[in-house]
Amino acid sequence: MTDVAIPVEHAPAEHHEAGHASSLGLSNTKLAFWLFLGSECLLFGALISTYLLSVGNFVGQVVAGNPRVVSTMPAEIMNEIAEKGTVNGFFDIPFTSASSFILLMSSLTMVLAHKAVTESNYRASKIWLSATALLGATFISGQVYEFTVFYREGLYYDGNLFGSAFYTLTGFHGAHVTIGILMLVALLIMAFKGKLQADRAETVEIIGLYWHFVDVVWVLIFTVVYLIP
Amino acid sequence: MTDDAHGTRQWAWRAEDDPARVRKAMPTPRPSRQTISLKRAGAAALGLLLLAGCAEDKPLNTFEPRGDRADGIYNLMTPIWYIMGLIFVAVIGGTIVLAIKNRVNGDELDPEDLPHQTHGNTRLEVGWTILPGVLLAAISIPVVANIWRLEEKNEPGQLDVMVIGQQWTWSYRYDVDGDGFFADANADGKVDEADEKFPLDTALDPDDVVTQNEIVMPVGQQVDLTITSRDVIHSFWIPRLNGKRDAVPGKFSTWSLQANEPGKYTGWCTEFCGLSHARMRMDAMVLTEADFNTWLENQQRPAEAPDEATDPDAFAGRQLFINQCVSCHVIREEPGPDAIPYAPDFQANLKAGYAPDLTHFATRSVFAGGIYSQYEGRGTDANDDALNAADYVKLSELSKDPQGRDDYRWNTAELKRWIANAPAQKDMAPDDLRGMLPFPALTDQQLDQLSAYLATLD
Amino acid sequence: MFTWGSKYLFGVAGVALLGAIVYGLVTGGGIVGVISVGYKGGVGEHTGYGTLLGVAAAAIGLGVLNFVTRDATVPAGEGTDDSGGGALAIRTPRGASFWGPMAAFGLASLAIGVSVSPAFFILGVAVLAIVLLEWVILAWSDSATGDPAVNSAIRERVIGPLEVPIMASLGIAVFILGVSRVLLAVPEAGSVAVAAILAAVIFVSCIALAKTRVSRAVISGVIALGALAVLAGGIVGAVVGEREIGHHHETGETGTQVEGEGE
Amino acid sequence: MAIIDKPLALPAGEPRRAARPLGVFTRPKEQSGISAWLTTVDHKKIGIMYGSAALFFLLIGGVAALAIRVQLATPNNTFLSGDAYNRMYTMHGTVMVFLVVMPIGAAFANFLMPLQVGARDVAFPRINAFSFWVFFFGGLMLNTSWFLGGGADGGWFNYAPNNGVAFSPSHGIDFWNAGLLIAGIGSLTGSINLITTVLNMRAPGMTLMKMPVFTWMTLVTQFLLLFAIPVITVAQLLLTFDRRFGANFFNVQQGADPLLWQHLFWVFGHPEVYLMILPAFGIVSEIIPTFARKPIFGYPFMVFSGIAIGFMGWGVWAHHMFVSGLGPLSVTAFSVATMFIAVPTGVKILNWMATLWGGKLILNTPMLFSIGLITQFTVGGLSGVSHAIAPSDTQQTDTYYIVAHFHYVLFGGAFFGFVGGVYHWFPKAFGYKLNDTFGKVQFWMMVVGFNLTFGPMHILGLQGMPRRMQTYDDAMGFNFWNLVATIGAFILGVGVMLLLANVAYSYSKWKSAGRPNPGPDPWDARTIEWSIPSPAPSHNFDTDPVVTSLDDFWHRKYQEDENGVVRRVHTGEEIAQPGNGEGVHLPAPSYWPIVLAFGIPIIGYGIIFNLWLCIPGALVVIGALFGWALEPADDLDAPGHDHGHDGPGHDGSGDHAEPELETV
Amino acid sequence: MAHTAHDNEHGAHPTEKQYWMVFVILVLFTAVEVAWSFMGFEGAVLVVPLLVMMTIKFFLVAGAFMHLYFDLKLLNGRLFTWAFAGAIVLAGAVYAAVIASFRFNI
Ligand code: HEA
Ligand code: HEA
Ligand code: HEC
Ligand code: CUA
Ligand SMILES: [Cu+2]
Repeated sequence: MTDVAIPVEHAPAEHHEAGHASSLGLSNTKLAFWLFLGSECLLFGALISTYLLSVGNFVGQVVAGNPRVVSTMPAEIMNEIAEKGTVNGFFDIPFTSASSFILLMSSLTMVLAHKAVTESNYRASKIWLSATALLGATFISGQVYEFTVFYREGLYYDGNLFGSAFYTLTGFHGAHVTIGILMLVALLIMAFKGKLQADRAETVEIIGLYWHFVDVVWVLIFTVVYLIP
Repeated sequence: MTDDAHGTRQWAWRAEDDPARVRKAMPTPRPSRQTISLKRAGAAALGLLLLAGCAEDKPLNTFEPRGDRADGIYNLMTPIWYIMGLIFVAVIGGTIVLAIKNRVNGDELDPEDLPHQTHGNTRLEVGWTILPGVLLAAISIPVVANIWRLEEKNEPGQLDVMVIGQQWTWSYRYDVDGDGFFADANADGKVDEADEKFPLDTALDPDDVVTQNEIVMPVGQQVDLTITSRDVIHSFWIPRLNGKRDAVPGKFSTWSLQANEPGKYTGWCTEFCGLSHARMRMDAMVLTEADFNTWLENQQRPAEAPDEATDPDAFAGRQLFINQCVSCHVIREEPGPDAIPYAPDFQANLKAGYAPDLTHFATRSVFAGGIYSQYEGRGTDANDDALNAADYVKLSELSKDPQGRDDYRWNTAELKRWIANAPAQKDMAPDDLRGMLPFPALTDQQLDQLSAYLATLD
Repeated sequence: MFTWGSKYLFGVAGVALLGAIVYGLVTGGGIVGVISVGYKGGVGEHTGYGTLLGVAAAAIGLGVLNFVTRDATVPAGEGTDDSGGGALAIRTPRGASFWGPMAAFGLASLAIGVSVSPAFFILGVAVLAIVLLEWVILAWSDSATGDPAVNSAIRERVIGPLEVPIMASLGIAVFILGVSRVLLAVPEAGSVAVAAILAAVIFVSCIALAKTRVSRAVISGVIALGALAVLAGGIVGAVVGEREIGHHHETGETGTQVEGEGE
Repeated sequence: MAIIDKPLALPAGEPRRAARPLGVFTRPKEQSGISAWLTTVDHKKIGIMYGSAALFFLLIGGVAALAIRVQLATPNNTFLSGDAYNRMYTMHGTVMVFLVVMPIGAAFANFLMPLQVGARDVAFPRINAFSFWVFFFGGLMLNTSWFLGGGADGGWFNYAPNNGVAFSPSHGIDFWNAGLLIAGIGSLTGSINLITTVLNMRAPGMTLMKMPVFTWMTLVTQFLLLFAIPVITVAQLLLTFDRRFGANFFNVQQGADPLLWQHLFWVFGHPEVYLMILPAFGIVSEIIPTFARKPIFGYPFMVFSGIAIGFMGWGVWAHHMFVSGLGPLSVTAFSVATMFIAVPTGVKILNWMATLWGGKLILNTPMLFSIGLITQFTVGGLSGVSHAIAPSDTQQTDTYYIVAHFHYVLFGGAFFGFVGGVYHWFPKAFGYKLNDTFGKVQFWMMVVGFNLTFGPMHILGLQGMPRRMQTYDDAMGFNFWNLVATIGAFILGVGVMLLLANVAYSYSKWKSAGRPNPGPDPWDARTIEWSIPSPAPSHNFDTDPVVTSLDDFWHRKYQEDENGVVRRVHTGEEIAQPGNGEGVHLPAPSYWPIVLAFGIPIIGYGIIFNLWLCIPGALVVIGALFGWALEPADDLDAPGHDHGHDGPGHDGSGDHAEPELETV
Repeated sequence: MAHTAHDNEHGAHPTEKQYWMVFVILVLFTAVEVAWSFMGFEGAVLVVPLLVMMTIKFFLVAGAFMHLYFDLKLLNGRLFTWAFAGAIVLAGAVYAAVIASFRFNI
């Protein structure tokens, strides 16, 4: 055991820097945000599991011909579900594929925006941020469209298990995207006020983290919900 | 041994105790109650050994197995209880001994006087990581075997019973004709796919049998159960015969019962299921093979309407029943224009979608979720060796025997109280379609008539 | 000098006028008729067109009134401050003037909504409510203290970041509403194309803008055009209505509900 | 996501902000009094508030417990109706778990952990305050259900479909949902905050393996929370959607599987039970070495077994569902997995015993409670292993044997540990010691009361008494032990209350003795929180402590001489910091956390009663968020922080925010 | 405001070109996924490649766009890398087990 001199006297301010700032080399905010995303993983995990189970049960009931499975949906669709044992026929895969590409593009523009900010290329960063927000908004427009179509086709939130599960899962994702867009636009406004300088690159990065996370969740939803029967 | 006060109602009829078994369950001499209360009651593992001692008047005691499944669990656990007891003694004893032995007086402590500063001992610690691991691995072998043993089923075609829980009573459907189904909605008597998948939605197969509250089974024989529920989750548990299994709506879980001796075995719903969870009981009535067959045959018979001339009360009761009760209850008479109409509108009247089938009401020994005795005085004293299993199939007959025992009389008082105002006897929410409605308008005489009618349903 | 108030009113007028023209056009009016207020040619659906035009007219009138009675005397009213320009600058802060057009937009949206689509109506109400709130805060902060510098600081603190999320959500709402109306109006295959093309346009034009050195003015123009296109598209889409979806509204056999299901 | 400018620098107008023209938009400045508590962001004050709130809820949960015991004292008792009884034990379980034991854990984590890692505060002080307030308001909201239509009546795990509107039409379960969802927000933000603090703000030299065991257990606990909270959140949201918006997730009629709820609940619920016990394990691991006067035996094993418990805790949830008809394969897997949790837990127990071994034990109150934990937890743990044996659990589950198990681990384990912790750290928090003799009396009363209450429940359970029974019949043979348990519960209740009595007693003693200071290090303790004055000054450490070893403080007091004999070279007083906070820059208090937290339950009420109510709630929330974002994390005008004296190390950029005190 | 972290990271992040490459790969995978789902395969032939591609996409986005590979390097403690991997596996396993227990019910 070596003796450590205890600096009893008042040593001003120095301690703010250096070793104390961050034991891991990640900033607090970023670390905290990663933790938050970890927690979100479990949230979406639970939602996706719920979706899979609920829709599986729904299909099971339709196939078995449970008279209690109230269907507001057209008979032909119900028959198709009963025959094929999957609800996937209900989806408009070409459209959701387009949505997937849109989100992927927005992820790219997001990293480019961050890159631009770190490189103090503020003109580009504004453009990329706008692009990201607009692409995100396009995605949400698509979701509004999709929901409207499904609703018109008789898939109600309180109608059956499929409706509840579908709207809940994709709705949660959509809400996340919307919050993301809000943050992006907020960033943009800051940028236009000239307040988004390179020293705030981390703010952009963190919002980017969020954005990519939402994208990743869509990657999962797209495959698990839409493509796999 | 018991100092329990005598209650006003009967809750338990026990199988005759087999002294040999009691001894088996009680490896050490039974300590007196003084010792028990003096002990730190937290001495759980030791306390367990005391359980058997107080067991005689404990109808739900898990330490008194009377069937092969319960035996299996009991035999699995006995050595494990001992191991636990040992660990318990070692850890708690050790800690207390260390605390007492190593204590010093804090006020006179010399700060220089330090004990030896060990930081740890890896070998030791690895040791006590591995040792419990090995112990548990060893224990887990018979445990796993037992888990699978509990799932073993009879060959198909033997006695199968569907156990259906609902708020707050149990019903049982017997697959008597052995077609593998418990139900048949179709007039043609054939079972189709939908019946198979949604057996609860359909009426009973005319060849099959339904009863309430008590599952009746032959001695020695394994009865396979299919357990489900009509509303919320319940749990089916007859501790002396087997552990429990939940009745989950929409799910059909399998389970089995087997009893070594005839008698009555008590159980209790053990999954919280709402207001009257505490009053949702069930029993297993184990009969000899012959008695069981008699019982089964009788159950397949339709109910007979009482004769107006010989039994005017019952006849009036039947009319009342048709007026007041058929919106929920079913009594299956020989089909015909005069038969009691099958008119239940279950979905509109009950969330569970079902009220007890009363066709053979008088053959049962309890009613209302097993909290009331149908024949007076049954077991008002828990130590009274009340119901002889052999009498079960003759209950109705015995009750009418003028020379017979007093405690085999029809329990009119309790039944009338129940019909007049069931929610007062048992917490229910009839306004919310859960439970039986009160009938405040029925006069005492009408209640007598209803009771008289129900007594004819043997 | 235009003040906040008259800017706002003129904004209302402009947007209402635009709305009237677009509305007139999509409801079957001829281009000349719409522009000439029905002098030559049809104006489409009368009620909506008339309402919007009325709004525009009222706004113009109020704006003129405001300009004449108030704007002209602003420096005088400021009195206490001898450095008139500075005070004026505080009175009409740079960033706040978009609340005028905003309110105008709200009104227009309300009007469109009355005649076309409840979504636009709700949007309009929301916008107006928000503008009102902002206005109150603005008014309060303008006179919070005697020190104009402090006042402007207060405004910065209270309103500045308040408007960020509000602007953001409104912008998004308009965009989403517009685009989704278009998607719903076109045929099924068309909506895939529309979504894909829209995204591609955004993506490619942003790449182009980022990689080339076009001037600010061009960018502003592009953005303005795009915004207009989305807005107009949305109105058109809403007016045209949704394409026929789920033509089997009567539910089929499986749809019969078992009574008493109400769990 | 704070979008914040640099602190507002007023361009004109002297004296600076004399008129507070911004009203609530200016920083609160109070240093004392009630508003200081309402606006504080000091982790120590927040910790104390967590503790006090938990005590308050303990009274509610305890009164409910006593009501249960009164009802069960005699057979066929009618003290409580069936409905009242169901609400009573549901609220008892819920309140005790979510509003008593969890927040006590949070109290210790908040108060102690930053001190133990040598930090100035937690990473995000305002979020910390928010976490507390949102927990507190959530808890209050849950308890307002008593007046607004009755508490929840579905049991604390609230199984579907009994939790649906069809079977529980009153609003109780809606309150349960809303209250716990809201409190959950607090747990989540709290966990992110505390993990960041542990990982990122340790004192120079404090590597992970030099962290005190308590800090380690806090870290594990917060990770459990971080991952467990979202799962229950989803379950409760689904239930809310079912109940309020007609969704079908648990609608069996529509083919839903009620087991989904059970899985979601227990995937959360089992980690939950470990996150209730681990802080207590941490506390005991600090107390025992201190009063045995030797280091904790096998520090790495203590740490890794804690981590192992945390990990394994995720793989055993279905042991609560052994009889639900999972299927034998699942049962086998979960049964075996559960049994093996005994291994890391056993390591902890045995290592504590090894620490006692050869020690010189000062058996004062904290130590007694620690020993109480070891012994009583072991009883609970052993009964836990007997449930883990699935066939045996088919006989035990949902009987009083389970009730005995979890009260032994929760009360006999966690709660005993916490009370010990209160005695131990009381002087650090309040500047005076609790009376030790009084404490010992309390300990023995609690031991006797506790074992009288819950010991008999083992017997009752194995004799077949189901839990959640409003009443039982005479003939069941449950009378005697139930009466014993009821008597025990009252003794236990008095025992618990003695804690408050002791606080009052010791305070008046201390006051009449002229408020003597107990000194920075009253116990000759080991970790660095004892190297600062008692009570801990608001800035914690005058200078960042530099840590070179585990139990750093102790190693500065005691060192080996040439002969290898450990000698005392300093007393604690000598080397403790004087508590001079001049020039230390602290995060400033703020109104916004409490305002924000206040808005959320309004939305909750809105969802229950009338959706329109959500609008004012949302307005409060949005307003508070803006206010928060607007407010610089730092108040340059706050009194007591003279910035003129910033040393040369400061970057002088005018940006005064400390790197570790972020803007959110 | 955290300059420290930023400085550390500087230069570690991918170049713009790399971002574009990742993007192109993602787009390609998505295209293949969609195409695959229209090929009329059934059962494992359909599902397994889709899941594999999904996983690859997942890690590409997390690794490259979210800088996970770089940030984890930054942490340069193996403990955290393992903890992170462990957490992902655990979360996946927990939900997989939930689903499996419904699906197979044995
Ligand atoms: C602090 C909370 C806490 C803790 C720490 C534990 C710890 C454990 N619990 Fe418990 N448990 C609860 C709280 C807790 N539990 C609650 C609240 C419930 C009921 C919920 C409800 O239904 O309402 C419950 C229910 C519960 C059940 C479900 C019972 C049922 O409903 O049917 C099971 C089943 O396996 C179980 C098992 C265990 C095990 C194996 C441990 C192990 O971690 C214990 C390990 C400890 C030891 C074993 C002792 C020390 C070890 C040694 C001395 C080494 C040597 C030992 C051996 C080799 C055996 N618990
Ligand atoms: C940390 C958790 C915790 C704690 C500390 C306790 C503490 C106590 N619990 Fe609790 N309990 C649970 C968690 C806890 N419980 C849970 C999770 C359940 C399951 C619920 C469910 O099934 O859904 C449960 C269920 C439960 C039951 C079973 C109910 C049933 O299944 O029907 C019983 C029955 O006796 C009980 C009793 C007690 C008692 C007597 C105390 C005592 O220790 C309380 C002591 C404290 C006080 C008494 C308060 C302090 C003093 C005063 C308020 C002043 C007044 C005092 C006097 C006048 C003496 N509890
Ligand atoms: C609203 C529906 C409803 C009506 C009407 C109704 N009952 Fe019931 N009845 C029930 C339900 C549900 C139960 C089971 C309650 C329980 O045990 O918890 C029951 C139980 C009984 C039992 C006990 C059955 C047993 O074996 O446990 C009897 C006897 C009985 N009812 C008689 C009657 C009579 C006589 C009438 C008419 C006067 C009547 N019921 C009207 C719903 C109804
Ligand atoms: Cu049925 Cu409890
Ligand atoms: Cu558990």
